[in-house]
Amino acid sequence: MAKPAVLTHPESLKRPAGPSEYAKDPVNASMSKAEKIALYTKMARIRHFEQRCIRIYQQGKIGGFLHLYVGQEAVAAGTISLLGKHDHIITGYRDHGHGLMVGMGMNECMAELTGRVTGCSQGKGGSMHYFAPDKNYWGGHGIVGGQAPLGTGLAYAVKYMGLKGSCLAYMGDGAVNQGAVHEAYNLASLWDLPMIFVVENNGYSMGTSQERSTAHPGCLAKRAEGYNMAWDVINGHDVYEVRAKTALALKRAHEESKPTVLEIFTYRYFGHSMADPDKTYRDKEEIKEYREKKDPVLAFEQELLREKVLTPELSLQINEAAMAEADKAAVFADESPDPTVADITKHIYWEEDNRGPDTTSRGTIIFE
Amino acid sequence: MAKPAVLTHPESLKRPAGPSEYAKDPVNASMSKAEKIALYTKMARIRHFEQRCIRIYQQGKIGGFLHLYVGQEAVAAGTISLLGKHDHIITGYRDHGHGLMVGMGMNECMAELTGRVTGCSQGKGGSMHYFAPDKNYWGGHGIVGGQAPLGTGLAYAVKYMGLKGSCLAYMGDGAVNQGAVHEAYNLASLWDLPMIFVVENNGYSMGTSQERSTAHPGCLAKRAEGYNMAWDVINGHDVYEVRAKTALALKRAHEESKPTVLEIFTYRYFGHSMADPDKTYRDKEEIKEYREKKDPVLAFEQELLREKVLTPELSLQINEAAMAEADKAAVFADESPDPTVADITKHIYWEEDNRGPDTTSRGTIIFE
Amino acid sequence: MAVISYREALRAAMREELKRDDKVVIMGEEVAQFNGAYKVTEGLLKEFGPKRIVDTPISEAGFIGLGIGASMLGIRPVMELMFWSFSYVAFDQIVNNAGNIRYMSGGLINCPIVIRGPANGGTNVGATHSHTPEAILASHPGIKVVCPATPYDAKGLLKAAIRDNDPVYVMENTILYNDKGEVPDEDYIVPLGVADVKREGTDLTIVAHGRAVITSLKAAEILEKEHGVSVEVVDLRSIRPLDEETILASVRKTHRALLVEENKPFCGVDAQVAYLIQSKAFDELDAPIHRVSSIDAPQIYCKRMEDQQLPDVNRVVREALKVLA
Amino acid sequence: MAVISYREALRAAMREELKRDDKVVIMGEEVAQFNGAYKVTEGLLKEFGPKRIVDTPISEAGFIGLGIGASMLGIRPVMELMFWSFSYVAFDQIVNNAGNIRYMSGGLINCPIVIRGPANGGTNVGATHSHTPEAILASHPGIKVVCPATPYDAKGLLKAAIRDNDPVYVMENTILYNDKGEVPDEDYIVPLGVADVKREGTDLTIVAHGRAVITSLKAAEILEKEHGVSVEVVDLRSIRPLDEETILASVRKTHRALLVEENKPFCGVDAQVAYLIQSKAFDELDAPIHRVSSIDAPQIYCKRMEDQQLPDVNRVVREALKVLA
Ligand SMILES: Cc1ncc(C[n+]2csc(CCOP(=O)(O)OP(=O)(O)O)c2C)c(N)n1
Ligand SMILES: Cc1ncc(C[n+]2csc(CCOP(=O)(O)OP(=O)(O)O)c2C)c(N)n1
Ligand SMILES: [Mg+2]
Ligand SMILES: [Mg+2]
Repeated sequence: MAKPAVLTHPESLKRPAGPSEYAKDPVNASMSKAEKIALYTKMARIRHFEQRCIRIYQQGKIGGFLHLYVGQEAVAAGTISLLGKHDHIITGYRDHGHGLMVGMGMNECMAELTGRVTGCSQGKGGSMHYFAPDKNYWGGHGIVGGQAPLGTGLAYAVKYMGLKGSCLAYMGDGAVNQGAVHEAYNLASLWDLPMIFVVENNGYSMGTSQERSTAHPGCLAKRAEGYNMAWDVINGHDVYEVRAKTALALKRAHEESKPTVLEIFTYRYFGHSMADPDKTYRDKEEIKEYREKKDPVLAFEQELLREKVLTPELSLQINEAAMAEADKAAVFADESPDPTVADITKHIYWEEDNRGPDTTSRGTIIFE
Repeated sequence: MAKPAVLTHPESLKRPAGPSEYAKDPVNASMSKAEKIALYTKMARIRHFEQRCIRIYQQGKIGGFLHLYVGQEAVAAGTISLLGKHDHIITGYRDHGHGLMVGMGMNECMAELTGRVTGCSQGKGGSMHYFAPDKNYWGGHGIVGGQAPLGTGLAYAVKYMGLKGSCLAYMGDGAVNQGAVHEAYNLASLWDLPMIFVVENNGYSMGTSQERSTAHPGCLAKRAEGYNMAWDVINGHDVYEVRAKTALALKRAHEESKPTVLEIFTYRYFGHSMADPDKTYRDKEEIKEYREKKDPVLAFEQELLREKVLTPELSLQINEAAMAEADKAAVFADESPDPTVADITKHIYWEEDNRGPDTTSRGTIIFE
Repeated sequence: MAVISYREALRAAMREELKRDDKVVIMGEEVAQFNGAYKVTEGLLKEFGPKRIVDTPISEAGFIGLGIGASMLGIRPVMELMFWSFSYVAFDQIVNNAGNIRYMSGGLINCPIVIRGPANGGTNVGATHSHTPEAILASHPGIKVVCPATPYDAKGLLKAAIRDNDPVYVMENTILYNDKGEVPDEDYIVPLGVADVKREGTDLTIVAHGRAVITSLKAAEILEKEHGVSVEVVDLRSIRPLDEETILASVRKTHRALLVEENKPFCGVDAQVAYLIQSKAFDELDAPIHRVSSIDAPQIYCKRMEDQQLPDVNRVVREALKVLA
Repeated sequence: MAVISYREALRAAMREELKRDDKVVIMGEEVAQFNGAYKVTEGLLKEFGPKRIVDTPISEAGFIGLGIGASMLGIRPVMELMFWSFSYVAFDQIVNNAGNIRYMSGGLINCPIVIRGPANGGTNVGATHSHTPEAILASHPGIKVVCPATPYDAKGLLKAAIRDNDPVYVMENTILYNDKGEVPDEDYIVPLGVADVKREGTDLTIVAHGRAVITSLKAAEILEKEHGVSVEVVDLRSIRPLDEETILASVRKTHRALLVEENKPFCGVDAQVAYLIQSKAFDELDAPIHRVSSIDAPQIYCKRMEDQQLPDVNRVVREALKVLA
């Protein structure tokens, strides 16, 4: 069997960004000016939030991991901008972008990074573990691939309750080789669940290029065929394309209760995490090319300038506001208190956190 | 995406067995008369061994699981008959047929079932855990799918040592949904290992028909495409076909060091294990049809009678000898001693079993 | 009070909770159409239909992860593991997802999931199918573990588990499935974290859980009759939460303790119980605490030897006499 | 003797064994081209090439299963887990395949595999990345577990592990990677199952393993200087096999014991050690055994609180004074 041409990170992705072919797609054409500006604003906010995080990390205020989303903004932005009341999301540890997109505040996000009690997870989760269940955001998961079955369960619950909804589970290109992902694919297809697996293919899992980690027939999404599941590949540098193709998968989920695998080609500008010296596995040139020619935030800005939705002044204003917001969040994080030693043993068990006359559980549950 | 026609257990498999299309395939045509008779003899021995086990089980001499291979003989027989010095095999818990095929004696196999110290695993493994590493047989594994990565490791070792060999890992149709299998597929293909995954598709995993357990694009083997891996489907009622198609996969392993997934359609006549009342999930009629029209042992007998390799007298003699051998093995098992209480704590650690002046490990390793 | 089997008690618990709460879903391999590998769920598919009683593929990581995900949205899955041994292929889901997500989300999420199934040796199925992971799971804060020994406790603990808003892992024992006992007709639960003094006595405390309770009760009988020793048998029932008070109260009375479990000895539940006793009742002890566990080897297949490997009545009696010496 | 870091000691062990035996293969995520997530394997790819130093996909169950399979045919894989926490997605392989296959085959097979990597909290990475599974793995007969605390022990234990014909799981600690210590230039091993008295003393025995040894040594210093107490610190080094004799000998001398580990308390290694001491040296004890473990919660993210959650010098001193009271 001949090896088919490798489709991942096709050369075409690197061409200078021109006007989007997908601008006229109904889901994009139907957007109001305000909606377009709001979407751009969200992308810019992710970009500036992440860049502000770098400084905090460099100041030594984060000791653990910090995985940045810079370069991948259009993926979270495009997909999440389409979601409704009964659509849920879940992702891996590169989870800031998704959090900001569902509407989490920069303050709670920044404070979580530095382990403050004002953080979204009260300083208990950290960078990899953002959660906002009130906004249908179920985290933030540190074990590669672990979110896939959980997300499939969210889709199952939505269907069980008879709601017209879905779940999107995001993962990286390296994650597709975890057994749990494969088991989730089979369950989602076998049980006709309203599920969308989004493979954010940024070309690398840590220092391993996608070709070194994964045997595939041209692209990763095509594995879906083995489960009789629909799939598509998407240029993740064009937020309009992300929206157009995700909309089809959402329709399949909402109307047919069928799952889809979407592989979205994207790129991360920084190392895997801030701890990654980023010297062994890719050229600085490659990063430069993506940054200069395919940047999803700049591309969308250009698009909106061409559409006359945005003016250079408005764009500047949006970006400055986002930077200012991130600065304020950094101050908020700095000024927020830590959890206390007593807090260490809270939030382990619901029943302990909610003890009342009805609580039946007794005995020692925290040991010394 | 339209659901393709289901290929598994195609109707064609149920047609009365006629002369094999694969008799003229070089790997079959080149067999000597003696080799053909030997192959038939091995299939008959598996059949009679298994049927003798039923009695032992019914006599209450086996308390645990007993998974019979009756109906599936051509799979182990066809594939294993092709193997050479550096070809290894590993399988799940339905492992008697493979054991007899690699040349294990009925005595040690029978004695293992009743937990005797004369058993192949000294009464420590039981029905699900036959081993004969001296015959390249690495077991007998009780955790569904667990053998897939192990087998991939055997193939890796063969390649590492520069030998022209392979590993065949057998699993059921239900096993393909374990994450470990998927991870093994990717590794085998990514690293070009001389590996053959044999899916013995008998239509059911316990009481679950294959359609209820697995989403697939027409057949299970096709999932191989997602890993850029070769695959084939085989009528497992025809030992000649099994040999012909397995030979191609072996060639691919030996000459190109590439993996293959083979899905072999077969059928089990008895319940999942002897504990399965076999009443909820399939018709007695279905079993009858397979038994009468597609029996792999009878089909091969017919084939060899047609080829004048076998005579009815010789066949009778072979079958009687196999039954007598099984009877003797049952007596052997009955008369063999149990392991002792002291044996319980042997064979846990190599270093403890082989203590000598060079042993460096000290301290307490077995606790009270 | 009806006399029913441990199996029937478990089934009754599920039936009642399925009726009480339409968010309860039974899920696992062969639980529906096949009526359960050990027939615990027999008849439930017929009564409740395929939406509530769901057969899964052989994908423990997948379907348990799915159940946990569904539980975050308020579904109350009661998952059957055909054997708790198979938890090892879903260990990440069982520990990290169910056990840690509440913590890592700062209390925003909870997982009201139950996982149940047999966790025992003694059935002649070999090492990979005979794991008893109560200690290793309970060692992770965030997780609750119970091990019922009688039909009454099986029903009451399972019902409590299903209503509990945290992950509760119920470890059953195939050898007990046919054991019969009295079970009230009225609705009741056995709260988690409450041990049960299954037999009162004054000379020696035996602490046990799961089938070791039954073995210990038989041993206590013999010790009474043949050796004139009055033995108190404390059934832990719940491993985490653990009823430390009942254990300590008994030891303060008898001043001697023997700990019996079917687990392997190294870091078993009784290592923790031994530590507890010596730490909180040091001066009360008249003799060192002894333990009886399974002989420390992977589970042997040979049934006769496996019966020796597990704690049996003789071994418990022998060890009890040592503690009393 | 050269003074090198714990990281360099581990690397040196691998280098020497790679040279000594061409069946030794280093395998894991990012071990080759990336030079190791924690740079333990730095330079090995360059020196030994891609056949001996192998990068894997993120498929722990797959590649560890593969390593175990290869080990059955005589390859000696030294597998890196980026974190021991990730063992939870390969738990079946690590326990059932590596730990049980020898037994279930009646001694026909052995698995000379090493799995190594960090198993510790204290690095601000949250609950799922901070598991310390030494107790839960060592509770399975068939498995060996070691936890080096110093560069000397790290090198000697890893070399012994690689030469051992059973599965040996080496649990390192990222916080120790930069710690320096004297390491002989000559070939040596530290045998498994031999504890090390890292400090001699007469009033109190502290038993510890892993980084808790370092913490305990600092506490011993303070106890000596500020409280005039002479503390003996026993470093277990090896969890299974366990050097019971050295523990008992020390307790027989000091009559008081404090057990320190970074594990969570429930059924931790020290529960077993506590049972051992009370069982074999009951009459020698002048006070109940105390334990210091991590505060019993999933690992908290906030670094300042995580430092409190782990046993620190103050807590060890405080608890030691209680044992001495
Ligand atoms: C089970 C498991 N194995 C390994 C890791 C360590 N790890 C964290 S992220 C990562 C790379 C993942 O790459 P990819 O899936 O492509 O996502 P990306 O980082 O590119 O977004 C690895 C190996 C982990 N967290 N979990
Ligand atoms: C991980 C795991 N889950 C469940 C089981 C219980 N179990 C043993 S065999 C089996 C069915 C397997 O069916 P299949 O793979 O089709 O093989 P067959 O029995 O048909 O040969 C199940 C569910 C197990 N042994 N291991
Ligand atoms: Mg990636
Ligand atoms: Mg089958």
